[in-house]
Amino acid sequence: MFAIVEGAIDVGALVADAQRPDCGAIATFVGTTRVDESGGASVEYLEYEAYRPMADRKLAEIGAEIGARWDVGHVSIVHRLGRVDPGEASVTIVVASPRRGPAFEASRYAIERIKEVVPIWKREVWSDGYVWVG
Amino acid sequence: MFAIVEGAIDVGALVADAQRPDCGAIATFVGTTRVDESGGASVEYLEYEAYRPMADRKLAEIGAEIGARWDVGHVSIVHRLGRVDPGEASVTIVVASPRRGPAFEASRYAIERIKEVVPIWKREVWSDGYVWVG
Amino acid sequence: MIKVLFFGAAADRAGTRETELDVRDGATLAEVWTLIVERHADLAPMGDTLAFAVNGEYARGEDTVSPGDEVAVLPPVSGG
Amino acid sequence: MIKVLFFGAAADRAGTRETELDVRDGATLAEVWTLIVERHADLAPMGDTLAFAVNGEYARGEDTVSPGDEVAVLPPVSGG
Repeated sequence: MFAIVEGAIDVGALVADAQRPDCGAIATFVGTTRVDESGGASVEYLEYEAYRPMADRKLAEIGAEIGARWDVGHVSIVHRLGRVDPGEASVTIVVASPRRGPAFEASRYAIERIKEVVPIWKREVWSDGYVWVG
Repeated sequence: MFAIVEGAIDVGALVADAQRPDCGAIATFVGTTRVDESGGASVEYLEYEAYRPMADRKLAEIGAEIGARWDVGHVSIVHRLGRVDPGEASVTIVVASPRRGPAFEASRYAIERIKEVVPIWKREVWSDGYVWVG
Repeated sequence: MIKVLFFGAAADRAGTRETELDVRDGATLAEVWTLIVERHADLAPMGDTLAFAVNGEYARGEDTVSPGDEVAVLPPVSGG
Repeated sequence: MIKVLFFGAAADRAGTRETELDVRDGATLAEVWTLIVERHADLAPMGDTLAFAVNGEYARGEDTVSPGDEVAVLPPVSGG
């Protein structure tokens, strides 16, 4: 499943969807809003926007790249748009494979590719304005 | 949280527990019962046993090793005992870190170490008997 | 006419998220960019960092556009 | 007396999960293993693959045991 959503991501449900009798390993990556409070002032939340439907299609393409490169039984990538508060999930990747090596490698590959090719942007929103990241 | 449990593992709850404002990445590994049906006959389920409380302590030691080696905000490892049916989770590892590199590396390290040092054994149960793995 | 979409910091600098541009059939993306900067001068400093898409797929400066195409101006992506 | 615990395939071969053994104070684990095999001969072929724990921590053949200790006979682990 490759999706761009506006609301909270149900990570447990995505992992449950990946559980299959022919796979022994599920590697999951969840990206969450991180706030660096060391400097005093801090980010209040992140806000994401996407160029759709290109972004949706790029997520599915990453899934196809993974399927061509590794022995996987299930891949899902869900990215959230809009406001994402500290600690909340902005992206979730779930890969099931017969063996753990491909599951780990493919989930890592997915997040690196998302950060390279998927037309999604985030801005850090502060109490007095915002800053685009990237 | 480091635990050995007898019933189903709630992966979603473990990930939720790991979500923190000071971390931007959560890497999760779920080991599931895999059935290879290519040969006709197949495993009906796996059954796990442990030497406790040594196994519990070893899980916590792996958590301490991870904390000494990587910048992580949260580590949990839960291993299930008893019968685990195809597709069900036998072990779940959740690592939250400010950055994704340490999260991926530490979650991989945890499963490799579990397979090296934690006194847990599984047997494949077939319709006509069982075989210890390892 | 082609449609031009702006995202992220590029939308802020353009002062809009969407505009239309009259370009000759077969114009290159590089020529389109020149027209865009004429109309939205604040975008000029971003030029080297930007990527472009035509009809939802990445395209390069030498690629051409046709009437009805959708051109997207894409700052460095920062999803994840 | 020491307590001896068997796990996994070792429990099957020993025919029990737990037994007690009378060993001299300061006996090495290697000596304990010899006593175990005398009583549970089917375990002998597993010898090279086994690990041992004393009171819940991995121990080696030259380590010693004392009365009241718990010795665990551990086949190659296969958790995960």
